[in-house]
This record gives sequence, structure tokens and C-alpha cells, in this order.
Amino acid sequence: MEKKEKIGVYVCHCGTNIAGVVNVGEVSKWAEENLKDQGVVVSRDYKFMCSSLGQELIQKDIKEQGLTRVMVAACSPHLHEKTFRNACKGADMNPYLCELVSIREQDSWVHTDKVAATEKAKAIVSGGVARVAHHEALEPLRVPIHPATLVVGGGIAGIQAALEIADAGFHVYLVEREPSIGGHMAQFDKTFPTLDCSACILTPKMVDAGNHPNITLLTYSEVEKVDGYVGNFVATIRKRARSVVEKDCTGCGICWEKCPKKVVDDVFEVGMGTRKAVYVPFPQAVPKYPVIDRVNCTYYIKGTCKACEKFCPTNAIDFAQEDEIMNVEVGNIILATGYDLFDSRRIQQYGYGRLPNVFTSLEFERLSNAAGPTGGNIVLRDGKTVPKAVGIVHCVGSRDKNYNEYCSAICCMQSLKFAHLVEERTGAEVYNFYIDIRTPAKGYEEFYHRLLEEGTHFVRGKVAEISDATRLPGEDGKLIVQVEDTLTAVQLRVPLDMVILSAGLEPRAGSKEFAKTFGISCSADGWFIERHPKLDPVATMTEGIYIAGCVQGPKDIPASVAQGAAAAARVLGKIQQKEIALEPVRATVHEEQCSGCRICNNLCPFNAILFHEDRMVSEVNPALCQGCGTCVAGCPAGAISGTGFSNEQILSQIEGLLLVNLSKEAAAV
Amino acid sequence: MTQRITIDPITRLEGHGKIEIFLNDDGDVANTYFQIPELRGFERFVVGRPIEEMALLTNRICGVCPEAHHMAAAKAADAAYKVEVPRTGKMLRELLYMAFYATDHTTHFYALAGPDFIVGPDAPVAERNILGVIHKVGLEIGGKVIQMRKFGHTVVEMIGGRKVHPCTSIPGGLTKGITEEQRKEIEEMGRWAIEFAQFSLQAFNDIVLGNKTYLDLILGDIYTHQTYYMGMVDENNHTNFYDGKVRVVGPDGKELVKYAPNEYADHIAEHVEPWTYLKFPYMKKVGWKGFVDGADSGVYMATPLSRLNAADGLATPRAQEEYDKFYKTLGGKPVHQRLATHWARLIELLYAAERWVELATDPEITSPDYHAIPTATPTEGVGIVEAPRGTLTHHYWTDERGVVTKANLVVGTTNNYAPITMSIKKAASNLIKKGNVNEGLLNMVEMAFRAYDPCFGCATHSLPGQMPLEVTVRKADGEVLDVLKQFVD
Amino acid sequence: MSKPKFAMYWAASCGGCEIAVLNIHEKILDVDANFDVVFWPVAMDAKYKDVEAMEDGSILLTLFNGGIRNDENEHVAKLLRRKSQILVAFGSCANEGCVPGLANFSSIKDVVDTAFSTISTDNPNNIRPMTAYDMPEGTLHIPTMYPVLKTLDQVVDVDYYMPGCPPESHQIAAVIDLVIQVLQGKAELPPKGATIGAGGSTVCDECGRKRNVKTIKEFNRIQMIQPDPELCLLEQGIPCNGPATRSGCNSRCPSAGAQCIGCYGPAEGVVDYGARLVSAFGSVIDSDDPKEIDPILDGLVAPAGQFYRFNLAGSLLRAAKPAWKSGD
Amino acid sequence: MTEEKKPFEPTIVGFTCNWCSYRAADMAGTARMKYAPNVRLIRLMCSGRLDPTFVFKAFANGADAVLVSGCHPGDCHYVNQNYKMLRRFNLMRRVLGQMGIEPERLKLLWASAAEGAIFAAEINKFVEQVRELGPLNWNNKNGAAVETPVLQEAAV
Repeated sequence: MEKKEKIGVYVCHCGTNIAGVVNVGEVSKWAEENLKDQGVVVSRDYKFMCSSLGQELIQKDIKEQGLTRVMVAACSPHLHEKTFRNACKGADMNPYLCELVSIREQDSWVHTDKVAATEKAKAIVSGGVARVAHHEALEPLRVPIHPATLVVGGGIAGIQAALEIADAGFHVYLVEREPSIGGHMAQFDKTFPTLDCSACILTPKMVDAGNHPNITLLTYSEVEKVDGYVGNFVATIRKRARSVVEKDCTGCGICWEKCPKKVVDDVFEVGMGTRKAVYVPFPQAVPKYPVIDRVNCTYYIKGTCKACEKFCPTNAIDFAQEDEIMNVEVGNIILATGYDLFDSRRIQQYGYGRLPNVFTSLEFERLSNAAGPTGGNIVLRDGKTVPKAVGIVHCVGSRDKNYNEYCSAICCMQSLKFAHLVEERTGAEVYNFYIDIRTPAKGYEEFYHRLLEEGTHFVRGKVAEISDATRLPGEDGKLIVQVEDTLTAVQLRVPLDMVILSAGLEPRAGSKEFAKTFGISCSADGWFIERHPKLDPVATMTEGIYIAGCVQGPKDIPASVAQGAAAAARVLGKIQQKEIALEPVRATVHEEQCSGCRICNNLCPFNAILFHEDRMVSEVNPALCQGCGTCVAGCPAGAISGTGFSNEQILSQIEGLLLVNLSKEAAAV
Repeated sequence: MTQRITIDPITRLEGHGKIEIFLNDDGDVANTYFQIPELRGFERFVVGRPIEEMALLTNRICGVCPEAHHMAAAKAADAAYKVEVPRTGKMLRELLYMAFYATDHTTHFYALAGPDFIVGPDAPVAERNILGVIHKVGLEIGGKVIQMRKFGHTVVEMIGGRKVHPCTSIPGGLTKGITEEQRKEIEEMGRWAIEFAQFSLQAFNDIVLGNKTYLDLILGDIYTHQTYYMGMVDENNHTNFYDGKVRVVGPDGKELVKYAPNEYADHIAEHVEPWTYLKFPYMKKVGWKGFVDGADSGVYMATPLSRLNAADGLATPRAQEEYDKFYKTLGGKPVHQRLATHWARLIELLYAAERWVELATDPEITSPDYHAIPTATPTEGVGIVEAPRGTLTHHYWTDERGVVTKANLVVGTTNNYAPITMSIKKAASNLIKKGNVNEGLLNMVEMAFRAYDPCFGCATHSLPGQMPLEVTVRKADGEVLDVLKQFVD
Repeated sequence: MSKPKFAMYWAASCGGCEIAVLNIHEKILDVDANFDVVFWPVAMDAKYKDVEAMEDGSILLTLFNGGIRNDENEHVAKLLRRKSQILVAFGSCANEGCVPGLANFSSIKDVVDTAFSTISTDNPNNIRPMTAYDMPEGTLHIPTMYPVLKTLDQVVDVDYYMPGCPPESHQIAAVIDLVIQVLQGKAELPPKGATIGAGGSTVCDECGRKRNVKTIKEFNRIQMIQPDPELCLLEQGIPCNGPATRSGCNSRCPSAGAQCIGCYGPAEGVVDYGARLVSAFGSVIDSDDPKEIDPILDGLVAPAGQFYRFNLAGSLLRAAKPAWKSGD
Repeated sequence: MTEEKKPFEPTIVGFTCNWCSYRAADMAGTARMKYAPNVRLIRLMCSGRLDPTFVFKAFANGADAVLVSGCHPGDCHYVNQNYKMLRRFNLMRRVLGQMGIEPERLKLLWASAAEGAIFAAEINKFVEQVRELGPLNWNNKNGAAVETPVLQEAAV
């Protein structure tokens, strides 16, 4: 460095926390004597540097001794970096000219050998001094926040979040992949533990969302690309062609009445029922406009038919309609894209797909739903036979090393709900095959006891096999569940008419790619990672992007709603700030040195690096940059520098650390 | 008491050398030592590098003739991969090489050797340099020499990618070809080069052969040695610089051996002396008998003269005429007079220029078929070319990935280390009597080895370029009797 | 009045630098016109002794090429440092050791032993050259080789660095123009320690090949593929050092279809050349799976030799080696 | 130089990322877990910031070993930058090997913010391994110059 800095060194006792092991006085003295050429002009030790008195000590030196740099050796920067930066600020020194190194968490607390610990403290201090000499005055970046919000996923979590924000008076774009919002909850019959009708509580919210002046509902749409950064995202959304002109459609329903083409509904009815080629997924769908399923529509296959067009009273059918690509500007994004049901076919020994009367939980939801294919009659696949004995298998695809190790959280309660409904509507014998019963929430345990009283059988054991291979009398035409009752250690063969697989929850297919689109990270399982598992469960590592509902991990409706609301609250908080300050730890490309080799281009997960074909140079967008420094380390031309963690800072810190060498003979002398 | 004369460093040769001349009490020459003071050890540190890099690394052995190392290494790599370079690839390499040859021979004749003859061995030192040459034969020649160098380097860059240290030869051929426009340009430059070569021969003819004193000097005994002669030849025993077999003829002109590159180790061995970093190659069959002449001594030389001696002729018409004239004038084959090497060099210059045009006018020279992808597993390969300063041998062993595990280099000038040493001693003994040393005589000592155009940059991987000469004559007690200087510009 | 004095010298080099200087052709005359050339073995005669006789600092500009391989090289380097106001490390050898610096991978013993035990060497008594050897007529001396080859600034203080193996002639011409302009008061000298006669970026900056976001599934040897003549070589898996190598050569080798081998050394401000290539090549590998990464890396033969092909003598790690300190 | 009798105490430089491994170190501290005092940590924002120059510099300035530590694969605070470091890391080890430094002197450690105990244990293990290796001695499979032989030694 050309001009010599004046550095103050402050070594903290932290009561006895540090001084108990490290000879603080010696360290401070050593720094004063040995680090002169590095620019140390004053070095003090003090009981509690973080105390107001300690801070005043620093401020006094800055003023009186004209310090240009401050180096504090105390606790972890994660604890008090801000404290000391502010102290410097208080003395009109740029806060970023201060460095805090830890001689507590990384020294006094973890070592017992006082001599070694003191030596290490010296090394750490000398490293800090060498580093701080290369610090630069920095200003936090301030960016304005666009008041609109993008909510991806129209399930209960997304709806809740959208409504909270919209009600607060800010605009929301609610994007849903399916023709209607509602998500999985719309498929359910009853909700545990209260057993109130799912539709009854969900529909009003759907309608609100549909009519809300502050909500732009984008169903049958998907987010294809997200550019920008917190406060200033631009989302590219593909609004798929419905073949129905929304502004003209009244949702009268004539078109799907007249449509001659029946199609098995694999989505909403999970293959249990049918719909027309032009359809709304379910009666209470929001919005009410139908969609023409171009894959199955006769017109799109053969070029003839057009029945719907003929009969439409408002000429709302438009076969030529094309996908619409729209860009929306938003300040924050909430992801609530939910989950996929575990595919029970993967567990072959359970026979789903092969044995007709093995049902998945979602199939059963439709079966028991009054608006479902059987009008709520719980019957076998043949559509008429009422089962006399029904088994419910818990933890299908969950808590299982072969599939998913995690617990899907909702299956126990769901299974109990099923048990109740079966019992109530068919009077059949119900068997629950479980590993553990987990009912940790308000009213859940009570519900479990209610079931016990209703006389439902509970068999504790993991089902080995479900088959139609009958051996014993009375088994004819039955499904046989092979299971060991681990409480009695007896092998059981339970003959049943119907088996319900309480399948677990899995991340949406392609969630990893999806996460990439938004520049956030997934766990190994594929659930999106929150900023902090306890203290920040709805934020992500990417500023301005929040998660709610099952996208973050399996959870039930109340938890999803709570997260939706929580995410909304966080977004509202941000919007209220109008602008935010970003840490000025950023990468910068020095154009005259950049060769445009493009090696850095694939190093940034936040798409902060753009390449200018015209000038053949790469550039880092400072607001997009999160400051990880990977591109700085990656640039072969050394053309990228990183504030706060520059090469000079790190290299001199290394030199400083190694001034004190435990194995001198190993040093190159 | 003995006197010691130190010539350090030697002037006007590309490299670093030191001559120690010891006089006996009568002031006559007791012995002479020619020492090479440096070694860089390429054989060691190319180990561990992939074989395709040899042509790029060994380039750096010598910046005077990097093209020669580039070619020898590339050919060794071809051999290691057992890959046949497509005809166009071979021609492009040879074309680059001919342009280099013409440039190098020109530089040597006009800047280094020319002064001795054109200006005269006993002319004032201040005139015995390129400028002197220019005065003697006319100013325009200076421009022509520069032009020749420019043209040569232009072609080298067109095909080799760079003026110095070419980079395009890889196992199986080259990384690029040439366009028709480039071909035309190259052809024109080649035709100019032929004229230049003929002009040079004419100048040599008028000034040197026309002058009885010079002719006597050339034919005189001082510069005569009876040794073996080495040179590469094609299937018709015509001299070829880029490819062929190495032929060695004896002092009697009869063929001793004609070996393929991969057989070199059966025929060449290198003798070691503790007072120099350079080794002394000799014909293995004949054996090392010390620094002596004759059919029983394995000493051989590899220079333009030896190449002509080892061949039955030259493959291009004009050069062949000169070849015949050469032997007619000097009384038949083989020619033993070292100073005739300068003439031989000019004949090679003409051959190179003619071959240059031949190649540049071949219809296939612009074909895109300049590289064949190797398919065999590399093992071991030898590559030999004729460097201007002697036969250059590169030999590499590789593992199955083509990574060099061992290397051996027998480099141009090294071939001539023994004969040079002998020439120096003979010249010194003849020219220094009774401790009486004068500058002209010393220059004639230099002429003895300058004929070989030694490049110790190659030989030692040391310092090429010309070094000034200073001779200090000392008594044993170190008292300086006399200091002689000469200036080269 | 007398013209400022100019000198040029080579230590352990191949002479390519001298040839490159000669290749500036008529520009040479400018040198002659503006300088009094007092020491330039390739061009004119003058001895060490004459240089020793000069006043310290009496030479204005000295271009020094070649590495420091033996005591004689170091002696001349120190001599010229004393006599010169401006000492330029000229060419790769003086800057960073160049190819001869690869010898620093081996011990000097290995280097010498290898040279004197090749298959064609006839050396039954296993003789090695001696720095002093007694012959009947007297003792013969040759210089002592150092254990490692050093760069110029490892033995003397250097004012400017001019990279390249050899430096490109157009760059040499440009530098000579600059110096002449300075002499005429028309220009300023760059700050001490600056790199001259080269660009501030890397070879890709001057390379005409098309480039995309770089991701590589395997590295290729140049002779094993028929490369696309338009596309970036590295993107075709060819280990081209261009991204990390200082610009200034007009991307000679890549333009000729050959990979850059790095003769212009590190870019402006780079601490360690090889480290940049470790970053670069690590960065382009298109895999997050160690089981996949390693096979890809196997495609790079002896990476240290590639990353430090010209730079070993100047590298962080080698500069730290105890062996360095000897001879100082 | 007074510690002849004492066992060799290696000096190790450790690079940690701000989010996982540095917090793991903090965690070890708050939990008062004890480990060897030989490692000095440098905090980077992300292991992806690890420039090989840092590692080479550490060895050049006399470190006997270098520890590189980041978030577990998949848990990177910056999505997947620790993978990008991993690619460099493997290449770095190969280069060190040729440069005469045993690759074992460069250790990679994934540690989450919760893994203070693992962090402490791994450091102890590493310090022991380096003690085994002894001081950095530049010994080189390729036989690079460690001692400084003069030519006479080479002569017979």
C-alpha cells in the first residue's frame, strides 16, 4: 500500500472468556511492538470492548490519534461486527474500515494450552491488521422496491398469501399452472381434525382471490424466467392458450354440456372420473372460464366438430388463440407450488395399479367426495360393491430408506380421517397399519382417541405385501395384507376388500430446475431451503424470494396457511421500506482487463453476470450479485475484484497469520 | 614456462564458446581446448510433458533454428504415433523448412562468413563485417539480404503461425493449411529467392574463386581434415533437408553406412570430456580415437560440405549444375577443405530456393488434407532433419498416453564439436609460432571453426548469437603480454 | 553532446529474443540514430571489461534476456544492473524462467545425470563436467550451474518487464518508439515495475474465435480431434492457456489453430499464473460429481507442467522453495 | 528453535465460508469443545471464493497444511458454489503433488453450521495427519530440487 495507514488494535478480555486463556495484555503489547511497519499506532486491551465504554475508547482514538483503520480482536463477527462498525461510524469513520477477528469462539473457548492460545491470538491479530490495512470505504447499495408481488402457486398457501397482500392494498400476480386455483385442497372431501368440508372453507377464499381488484389471476400459466433482483424482479409468464376468450366467456357451461368428447380426468379426478374436452376442472373452479384440452379435442385432432363454438352464446371460443407471453415487474416473489403425491406404483409389493382395489389417498379423497365420481359413495373399483373390510397403510413412501427418509407429516391424520369416513359411511371394519402414530397439533391427539373409541383396528407394523394370492378359507376374492404386528410379534394375513395407501408427499417433479429459475436452492430431497430452519422459515437465501406451504416441506393446511400469511407479512414489511440497503460485498469486472473469455459466465447462480457481445466483455450487475466471490476466484485474467474480500485483503491476511509460525523450521528460509 | 591464450568469447558464431590455447616454452602451440560453458538439460525436463508439446518446448532450445527442432520433434511424434502425415502436410512442413533454410544460410554467409572472403581475412578488422561486405559488392545487397530475411520469416509465419518458435506442427501433420492467395505470395517470394541465390553464387564466384589467394587459402592444408561426412539423402541419394535416410561416407568418399532415423543409436555415440559441458559424437562402428583425422577415427562432420559429400547430387536442376561445378573446381569428391563449406552453403541456398518454388507450385499444397488423426498407441519415435548446422536427431519414449518418459537429443552443431576442436588446433599450430600472435592469424583461427557455422545455442542450449573476440596472451605468471581486439558491427 | 547509452544482453536464453529484435528490420536504424549502443554482443563488439569500466548508471537502457542458470549469468546481471538506469527484463526467460525453467521440477543432479547418461552417450567412467579441471597444460574452468534456474528479478532489481517468447516484433518496435518519445520529452515513462510491450488483458481479448458460455465434459489433445476453425479451442476441450495469458501477441497461436501455451505470462496484477489456470480449467468443468470430475481432469496431462510451462521459475510455490535462497 | 524436544507443531491455515463452516467453528466455540490450536481460520463469504492463489500463498509463506471448508453439497448458501470450488480443489491437489507438496496437506471439509463437534474432531484428526507428514519439505515424486547440490557433487 502506498500511503501508510494508522491502525488501532483493540484486544478484548470479554471478562475472563478470553483473558482466562489468552494473555490479552501480551497480545496487545506484541501487536504494538511488532506490527509497527504494518501501521499499528496504538494497541489496547480492555475488559469489554463491546460495552459503551469500550466503544468510546475506540472512538476517542479515532478522533485524537487520527486512526484510519480499526482492528478489534474479540468475539465472532457474526456477533458484534455491526456493533464495532457502528462505533466507527459514530466517530465519522466509514464502518467498513473496521475489522473484527475472533479470538474467543476460535481461540480462548476452544483451547486450553495458554501459551499456544496466546500465540494463536497474536497470529489472528496480525492477520487482521494486515487485512484491515487493505479495507476500502464502502457504501451499502440502496435499491427501490417495486410494490407489486408475484405469487406462484394457487393452492391454499398461495391464495392466503395473495389475499393478505392484496387486502393490504398492494398488487399481486397470482400464477397457477392448472385452469383453476384451489390446489390439492380443492380435491379433498373433509379436513382433519374438525372434519369440516374442504370446499366450504376453500371456495370463499378462491372467489375472493378471483374477484379481488388487487389480484391479477393468471391461471393455466407458468413462470418461464425471472430476471432482476430483490425489489426489481421481472418475471416472464407464459399464459397458455385456453381457446376461450376470457372477456367474452360467461362460464355458462353450455360448451362442456355440448362437447361430444369424454376424457378421463387424470389431474383433478386422478383418473377416477371423466370430463369433456372443453372443461372446467370442477364446479367451483375459479376462474369460471373453461379450457379446451387441445390434445383430446376432436377439432384439433380431426379439424371438424366445433360443437362448442356453434353453441357458445357469446362467441367466446377461439380455436386460433395462441399462448401469451407477458412480463410483469414485481418487488418480491412468493413460491407456493406445493407438492406431488408419492407414486405408489414404485412400491410394487403393494400392488397399486395391478390390484384394482388398492387405492391411493388422493383417489380415496375423490371417492369420498360428495362432488366426486361416485357422489361420495365409498365403493370398490367396480363402482357398486361396498367394502366390508378396509385397510389403510401408513407411511407409504415416507420414513423409508428406499424412498423418502423424511416423515410426510400429514399421513397419520389423513389416515385417521379416512378411517373415520369409511367407518361412518360403510360401517366396514377398518384396519390402520402404522409405524408410529404422530398427531402433534391442536385437536389431533383427541381425534386419534376418538378413532380408537370408534373401534378402528390399529396394527403396528410395516406392511410387507398386499396381494390377491389367497390361501386360507375366507380369503377368496379378498386382498391379503401381509404384516407383522410388532406389538405382539405375530405375523398377520389380513383379508380385506379395499386397501388405501396413505401416500407421502414429494417435491414437485422438476423442482430443482424450478429452483434454478428463481436462483434459490433445494435440499437433497428437493424441498426448497429456507434462510433459517427456525428463525427465518419463509425467507430464502435469495433476497426478495419467499416460500410458503409444502414447497418448503410437507405440512398440513393450517401450517400452509400460516406460512402463506407469514410470507405475505415479510413481503409487506419489505414493501413498506420502499427501498432496501444491500451489503456492499460485491464483485466488479474491470472492463479493460476483461478478455471476454466467458469463463465466469457459468459461475453465477444468480445470473448476475451478463456478457456484452458488442464489446466482448462480461459485466456483473451489482444488485443481482450476492457477493459469494466465486467469479472473482474464477477469472483467469484477474479482471474481477471483490469488495470486502479482495485478493489484497485475503493474501495479506494469510501473510499476517503466518508471521507467527509454530513450525519455523518448515518456513521457507 | 607455458603461455596461455584465451579466446573468450568467440566472435561471430551463434553461441558461447571459449578457446584455450597453451603454448610451450618455445612459444609454439602445446595444446588447444575448445570449451562449451553451459547446459540446460532439455532431455531431463521434457520428461512428463505430452509428446505433442515437444515441437513447442524443444523450439526453445534455439531461437536461431527453432524451425529445425520444431520439425525434428514433430517427426519424432509422428513416428511415436506411427501416423503417416498426409502429402500436403509433409509438403507444408518442408516448404516452411526451405524458407527457413534460405534465410539462415543467407544470414550466415553475409553476416558471419562472408567478411572473411569477400572483404578478406587479413583486411582491417573494422572492415571485416557485413558493412565491409556491402562496400565490396555494392550497397543494394544490404537491402537484398534484409529482403531475403523478411521473405523467409514471412513464409515461416504463414505456415508456422509465428516468426520465431513456430507452433503449427502436431502429430499427424499441422493445425492449419494455406490459402491460394498465400500460395501465390509464397511462390513469388520463392522465385525472388532463386534469383538471390544465383546472385550470391555469382558474387562468390567473382570475388572468391576469381581470387587466387583465396582459392589457395581454401585449397591449402591449414583448413583440411580427412574425416567422415554425414548428410540426409532421399531414395536417389540426393540431399534432402526434411526427410530421408542419413548417409555417412568415409574420407575416401565411399559409403560407410546409410541408416534410417530409428537406427541412429546403432551408429552414433557421444564421447564425454570433463572440461566441457558438450559431448563429442562419433561413428560408433569406427570408434573414438581422440581428436585425430583418418578412416580409423570415428570423427565425422555434418555441415553443408558434408551433406554434399554424402550425397550423389541435388534434386533441383540449377543447384545440380552448381554441385557439378563445385566438385570439378575442387578436384572431385569428397572435398576435405573446410573453407569450401561456405561455397557448399550457397549451393544449398540455391537448392532450398528451388525446392521452395517446387513445393509452392504443387497443386496439392493448398489442400485441406494437412492432418491425419493418430489412431495407434504411442510408444517411441525418432525424428531426424538436417539442421543448417548439421544432422539433428530427436528421440522420445512415451507411455501409452503419449507422455514423454525419456528423451535423447543429438543436436546439429554437436556433431561437429570434435572436428571443430581439431580444426582449431591445426590452424593454431600452423599460425602461431614462437609466441608470435597477430590479429589476422587469430581471425584465421576463427575461420577454422566459423566454416562450421557452429551454433552452440543448439548444442548447449546456451547462448547463441555472436560474441566479440578478445585474445589475451599471458605468461604463466599471468602478466599480460598482449591484448588483441576486433570489432564487429 | 553524446547520445544516451543502450545495451542488450542475453543470459541463459535461446537467442530468439535477439532474432525478434533483428526482425524489427529498419526500426533498428532508429535505435542507432537515437542511442549510442555500448554493449550488444549480437550486433557489435565490446567486452564485459568495457562495461565494468563504465560509470555506474551510465547506461540509460538495458534490455536483458535469458534466465539466470549459472554464476556467470548472475555476475553479468549484477554488473548491468549497476551500470544501467533502466533495466528491462526482456522476454519470457528473464521474466519468469520460460521453458528452461521447467528444469526446476528436477534437481540439478538429475538434469546433469540425464544429459550424461542418454543411450547415445559413451560414458563408461560416468564422467561429469567439472567447474575446474586440471589438464597437463593448466587448469580449465567452466561456470557453476545453479540448483535452480532463476528469473532476473530474483537476483537483481528490475525496472520494467517485457514478456513474450520471444516478444513480438511489433511490440518491440512500439516500446522503442515510446523510449525515443520519452527522450524527446514527448511521453512519460510508465511507473517502475510496469509491464511494457504487452496488453493488460489476456489472449482471448485478441482472439478472433467464437466463444460461448464455457462448459467442458472432456479435455482433448489437439492432435486427436479435427477442431472447428471458428470456435474457441478451450470450448473444444483443447487445453488452451489463452484465458490466463497476457495479451499482446495478437493471439498468434490460436489464430494458427494451435493452443496458446502461455509464453506471455500472467495478466496484469496476477500473483500466480498457474493458479489462474487452475481456476479457469476448474471453472469450465461441467460436473458437480467428484466421480465424474476426476476422469475429466485426467484429460489434463501433468497439469503443473502445463500451467507453469513458462512460469515455473516465477511461480509462488517455486519462489518459496528453499532451493531458491541458495546462490543469493 | 528452542523446542527441539517438543513434538512437531504444524501451522495450518483454514479457509471457511461465512455461512456454514465459520459458523460451525463459532458453534464449537460456544459449546466450549476443545481442539488443537494449530489451525488459523480465514473467513470467506463462500468456499467458491477460494482462489488457488490463497492456498499456494499459504504454503509459500510457510503453512504446513491448508484446510478448505464449506457448506455441505446441496446446502450452499449460494446455491451450488461449493461444487465449483470442488472442481478447482481436485485440480489444485494434482498441481500441488507435482509441485512437491503431498496432496494430503490440502484437506477438504464440508461442515454445516450445526456441526461444531464434527468441525473440532476433524481439525484434531487433520493436525495429527500433518504431524505424521512432518514439516513441509517440498519432497517431490518428480525429484524436484530440495537440497542444493553443487556440480562437483554430481561429478565423479
